[in-house]
Amino acid sequence: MSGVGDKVKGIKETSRRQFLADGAKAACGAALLGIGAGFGASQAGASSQVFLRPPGAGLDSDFLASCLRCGQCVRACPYDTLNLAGLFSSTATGTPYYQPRKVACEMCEDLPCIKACPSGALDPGLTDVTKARMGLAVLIDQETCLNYLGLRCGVCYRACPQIDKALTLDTQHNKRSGKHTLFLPKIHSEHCTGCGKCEQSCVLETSAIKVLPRALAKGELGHHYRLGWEEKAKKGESLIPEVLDLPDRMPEFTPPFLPEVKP
Amino acid sequence: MKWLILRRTSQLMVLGFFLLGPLGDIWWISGSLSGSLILKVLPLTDPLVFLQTIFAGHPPADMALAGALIVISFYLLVGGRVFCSWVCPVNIIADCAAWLRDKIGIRGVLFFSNSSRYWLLAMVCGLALAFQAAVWEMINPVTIFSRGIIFGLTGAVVVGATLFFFDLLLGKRGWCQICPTGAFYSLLGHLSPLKVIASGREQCDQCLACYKVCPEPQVLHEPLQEKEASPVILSGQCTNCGRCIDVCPQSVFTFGSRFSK
Amino acid sequence: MNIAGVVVQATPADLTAVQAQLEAMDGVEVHGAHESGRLVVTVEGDGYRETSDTVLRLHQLQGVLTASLVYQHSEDIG
Amino acid sequence: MKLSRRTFIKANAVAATAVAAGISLPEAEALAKEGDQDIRWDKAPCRFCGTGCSVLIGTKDGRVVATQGDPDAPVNRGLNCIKGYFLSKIMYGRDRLKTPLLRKKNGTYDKEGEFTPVSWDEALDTMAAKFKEAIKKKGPTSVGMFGSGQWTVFEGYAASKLFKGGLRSNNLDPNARHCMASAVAAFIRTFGSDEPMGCYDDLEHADGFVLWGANMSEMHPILWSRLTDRRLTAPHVKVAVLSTFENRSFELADLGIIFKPQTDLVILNYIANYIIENGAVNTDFVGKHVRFKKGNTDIGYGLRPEDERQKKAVNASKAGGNVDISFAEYKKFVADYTLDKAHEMTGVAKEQLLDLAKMYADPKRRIVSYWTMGFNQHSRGTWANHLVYNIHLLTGKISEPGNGPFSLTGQPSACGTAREVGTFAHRLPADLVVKKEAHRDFTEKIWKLPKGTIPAKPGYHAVLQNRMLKDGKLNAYWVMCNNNVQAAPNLNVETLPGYRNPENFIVVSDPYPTVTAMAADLILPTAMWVEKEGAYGNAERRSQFWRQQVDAPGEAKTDLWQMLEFAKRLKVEEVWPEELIAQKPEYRGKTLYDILYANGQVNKYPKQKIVDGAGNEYRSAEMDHFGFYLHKGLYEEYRIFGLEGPKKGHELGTFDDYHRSRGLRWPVVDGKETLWRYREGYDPHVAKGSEVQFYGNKDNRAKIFALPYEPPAESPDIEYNLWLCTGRVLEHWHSGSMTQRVPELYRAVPHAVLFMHPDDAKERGLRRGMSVKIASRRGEVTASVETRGRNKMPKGMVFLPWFDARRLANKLILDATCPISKETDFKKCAVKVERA
Repeated sequence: MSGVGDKVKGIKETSRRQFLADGAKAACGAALLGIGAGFGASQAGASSQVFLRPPGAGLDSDFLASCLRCGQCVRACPYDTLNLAGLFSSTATGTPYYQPRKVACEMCEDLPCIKACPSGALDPGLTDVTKARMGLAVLIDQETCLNYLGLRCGVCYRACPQIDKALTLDTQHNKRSGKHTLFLPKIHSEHCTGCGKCEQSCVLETSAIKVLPRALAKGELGHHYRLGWEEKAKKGESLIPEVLDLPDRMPEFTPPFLPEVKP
Repeated sequence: MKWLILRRTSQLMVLGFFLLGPLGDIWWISGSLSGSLILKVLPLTDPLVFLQTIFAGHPPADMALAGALIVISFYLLVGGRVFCSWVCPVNIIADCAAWLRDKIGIRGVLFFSNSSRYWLLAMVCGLALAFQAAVWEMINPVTIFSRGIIFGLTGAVVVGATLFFFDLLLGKRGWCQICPTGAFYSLLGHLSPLKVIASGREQCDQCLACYKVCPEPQVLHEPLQEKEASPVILSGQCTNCGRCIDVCPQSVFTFGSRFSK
Repeated sequence: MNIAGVVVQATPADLTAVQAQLEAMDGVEVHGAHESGRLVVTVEGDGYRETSDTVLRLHQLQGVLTASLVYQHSEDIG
Repeated sequence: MKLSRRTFIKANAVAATAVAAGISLPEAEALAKEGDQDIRWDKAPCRFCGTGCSVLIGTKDGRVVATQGDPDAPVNRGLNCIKGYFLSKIMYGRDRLKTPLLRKKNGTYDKEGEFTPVSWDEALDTMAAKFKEAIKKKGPTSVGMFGSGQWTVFEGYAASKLFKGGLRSNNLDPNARHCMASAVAAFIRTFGSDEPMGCYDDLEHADGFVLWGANMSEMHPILWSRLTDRRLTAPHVKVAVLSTFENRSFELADLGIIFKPQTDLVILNYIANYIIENGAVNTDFVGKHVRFKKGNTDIGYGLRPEDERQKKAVNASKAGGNVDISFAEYKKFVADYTLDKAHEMTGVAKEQLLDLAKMYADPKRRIVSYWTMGFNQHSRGTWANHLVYNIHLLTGKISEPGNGPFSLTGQPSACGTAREVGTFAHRLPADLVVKKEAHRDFTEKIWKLPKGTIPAKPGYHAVLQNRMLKDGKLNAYWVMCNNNVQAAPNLNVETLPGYRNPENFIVVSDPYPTVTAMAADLILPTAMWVEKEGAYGNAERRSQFWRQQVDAPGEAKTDLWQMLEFAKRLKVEEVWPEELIAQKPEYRGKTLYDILYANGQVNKYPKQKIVDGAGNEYRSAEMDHFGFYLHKGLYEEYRIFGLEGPKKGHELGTFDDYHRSRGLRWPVVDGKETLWRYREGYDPHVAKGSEVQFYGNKDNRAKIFALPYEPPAESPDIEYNLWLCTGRVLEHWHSGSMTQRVPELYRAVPHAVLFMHPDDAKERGLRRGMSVKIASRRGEVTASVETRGRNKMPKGMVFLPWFDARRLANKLILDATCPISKETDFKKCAVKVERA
């Protein structure tokens, strides 16, 4: 395969000039088509927040480079979670996706979708489904989330396959009722796979918890800042040991009318 | 008619096997023409799609590579564009459109030069390289149409209809003239041993029936008309469809080896 | 029961004429109008079909530029 | 009214359109906002668990269109769990039953016929004929009824009258038998009076909570929210959670204990031993208020008498027998339960056992023990209840704020209806029992019945009813307000055969076509919840009333209507012997309706306008139909039992007061509620200077029972090698007949899955999500395996929720009961699991 030119020598009538003219025409057409397709590609990338990829898909840019659009992962999915994007879908046509509000990923331990993928677009190195990062759940609306309103819902929490790891309930005193607790769902990105069971199970008309692509969902701490308490815990002692601290002077006897001060 | 019937049977059988799974829950083959697995063992990969992923910077995976090599080897053996005439479902549309076009006498408005398809092929690879994504697959009507049928997506109807009217109104077998998938297989076809041979060209009475039915009539000229040239239709653009064998009243054409004299 | 809210944009010059035409139609009520030519209209009907037919007819009126459906409610009563 | 709905929607349409057009139409906006204003709001208790949350019902155009938690309700302060959030939707499932359905072939009743719509007259006539036929052939013990802790107080009371006073059959039992019977038995045996001494205010006063087989986090969500708040706002508070597997309540546990099934009995005795050994006995309290008993042992498992396990048990027929013992003897009895032995038998770490014992022993720590089905559904359920009372009695931690044993109820009116109005086979209203002549006499007097009307022998309890149906001894049977085919143990062998026994006629009243309804011969479409006037009593003795908010759909009728109309079809001569009628010749020729309901007492209150504080008017379907205020009449007659009956401490407030209040905790005396019973100052019945009086017993003393550990009826073996525990999930209530019809709740938890330890799954070649067959000696069901998620199972144990009608967990359950309370052990049986 040394070049296109060699391979077309069969067309004898075509003069060199004619060939170049054809080439120019074809190139213009190709360029036009290409611009369209490229635009489509960037569009697909931009609106992918509603489309989640199967486990092991990695970044969408990599995925669009590697996916053959063969649909074998879709066929392998035992729960009909995965679909192939259609022609008018806002994600690249022929690529697999799922929408957790409809059918969430069941996180099969044996990862049949990855096993079915011939191209490596779904990373065969991913063998533990809990390490999959298909997206990140975000409690997107605290105003309607029943837990924030004080109701005892927690449906998302109990639906989470990584319960107590990816999704925990923070407890907080309910000031309004005075005697109840707010059980507030909190997502932990180091464990959340983005399977979307939370979004699927949310009992609201529109889910208050949604799975977003990680790039959209995740904040990033300034690279200069460290968390003092974590650093201390890591080291097991203060980062600056041997610091002088003088005792506070206290009265030897605390009169009963003064509150006792604990040093 | 023999080869035409065989060809249609082959095209429909390929689709039929793919549909056995979703419709009959018999999973002899899963996936689509872009990539599939037969009997859970044998991988097949569309080599052009595979090539795009390589250009897009994705290191080849064993399975996909094996699938592509199997497909390439097969078509090297039986003729590259055998895919076009024996497998590709777009061919059915193209044939229908061409037939209707002749029937109602529509004259084409678009003519593509034979080199267009190679330029487009180059562009497909270039796009993958430039955008680092299999960009062509977003609009590739061949894969969209076949996948659409197999997965029951509405896109199949839209693409199918578009191709049909494109071929009907704008240019005879217009799409197949420029299809990069066809172009890719044409390249393979240059090397394949199985060829159509105008072995009886002495009997040719210039009725032009073969030109009329041939999807790539430019390939016929040299072997048929130029006595000093080989009677073997060597061009990779020949799809080995066998229509010329079917229609020639003088039985000029036969299938044979490119090395036959 | 089916109720639709429609914004009708008339050419300002025809505003009064359009309003009169609208008011003459069955199940159509005009709730407000603005000199720019916009009218707030509700269309009521028993069935979905009937309501949508009426909404479509709004387009055909002399002096109407567009009619856009902004609210739609339907429910079974009784 | 329809016009106003139309106007409202139109106003919304105008407002939305005006916004889009950029035109300001202030009137329309105001009108649209006012839309909510023609919603009528009134109060009602939630109809799910026993917590008794109060909700406000928004009604418009004869339909409940909105609900909200009542922000002023003391229990829930405007909050609900997720089931309560969807309360209004339970009435509007698509398959509501709207007409009576009778099995017919060729136009006549046939046991093997198809369900055919019939008129109420035909339905009730057929039914009355079948009941009369049974009584004529085999006497009153051949008829019976299975009722409910979801019945309203009025319904339970009317049923009690109908069967015990009218049909003269004590074969009336509620589904609370599956739920609360063990708590009931132990309350009565220990304190001489049913129901907890404390109340929910304990939640804000305790320094420690111990959950014994109660997954409050899921089953009593709003109480759990309060318990958690106490733990959060008072850091010294400790929470111990005991279970046979790790459930959601372990989230909060300072001390989370997983013990081997059945060995809770060991832990409880160990704690008693620790308290005695370490001098933590409140000797003053024990000396004044407690006495000691030793209960019979080897009491069998409530199985059929032919069962080997039953034949072997020495005291199978004397399960409740006991003798007096001294403290010294009790001390010696529990001395056997050492830390080493407890650790060995229970599999619980010694430090954990010690920590738990110390919590109880610490005199400064106020402790509430909570339990539900882990204790009650137990082949030694009554014992387990006794053993926790023992601990509270030994330490005197009882009947005061923050201290006490508290049995939580699973049903909205397990207390108010099932227990208080006497729907159990052995009970009469207000803690009276059929066995005692004085109690029967009193009841007959109030009910204006001749002496001897009420039989002295307790009727068939829930499990026995099914056995008797199967054996053909119970032939006309009415199931109302429950789904027993999905609940009762050993479905295939002991329950379904009785329903389909050709000798029997089975009637099921239900709003929906449950599996029980489908197993019946006659289905009566029934009004539910706020489609009728009602009253529930929650776990803290709080009775809450509500008014009828909407009408039932189609021809559906209330349970009360059904019972009274049925009674109209029974002539006294057809059901009573001549000698009884001879005592009251004025009853001759009358119907049971006349005798029981139109008795001058129940029909005392004429038709009246029912109006709330805001002036809204309400309907009472029964008042319209029968011509008098039935609910008020039934209630005021029932109230006499509490005011004048032989058992004190059951005083209830007036009918009108309850309708005005957000519920009152009985005894209601001198216009005051009672928060802690038996304690001077809190309880009006405790004499001055006595501190504590357990006045349910004649000597005012509570009883401590010496009771040992005994093994369960069935344990895993080589073939059936796993423990099965059944239970609930937060999202669904009981058999799911209501919550599974709420689309959102269905989506949240569509199927019951089998929770299993990952290693157990792996050993059997199973993966998460795989479909498996769970088989016991009695039947099998198919479900998919879950190795992750809300319940973490220990090895050797699996958990299957029972809400899913497609996976009838009760097929697997052995019909072994606590021999004293007759409550089935739904928490333990042996199963095997293999790939389906």
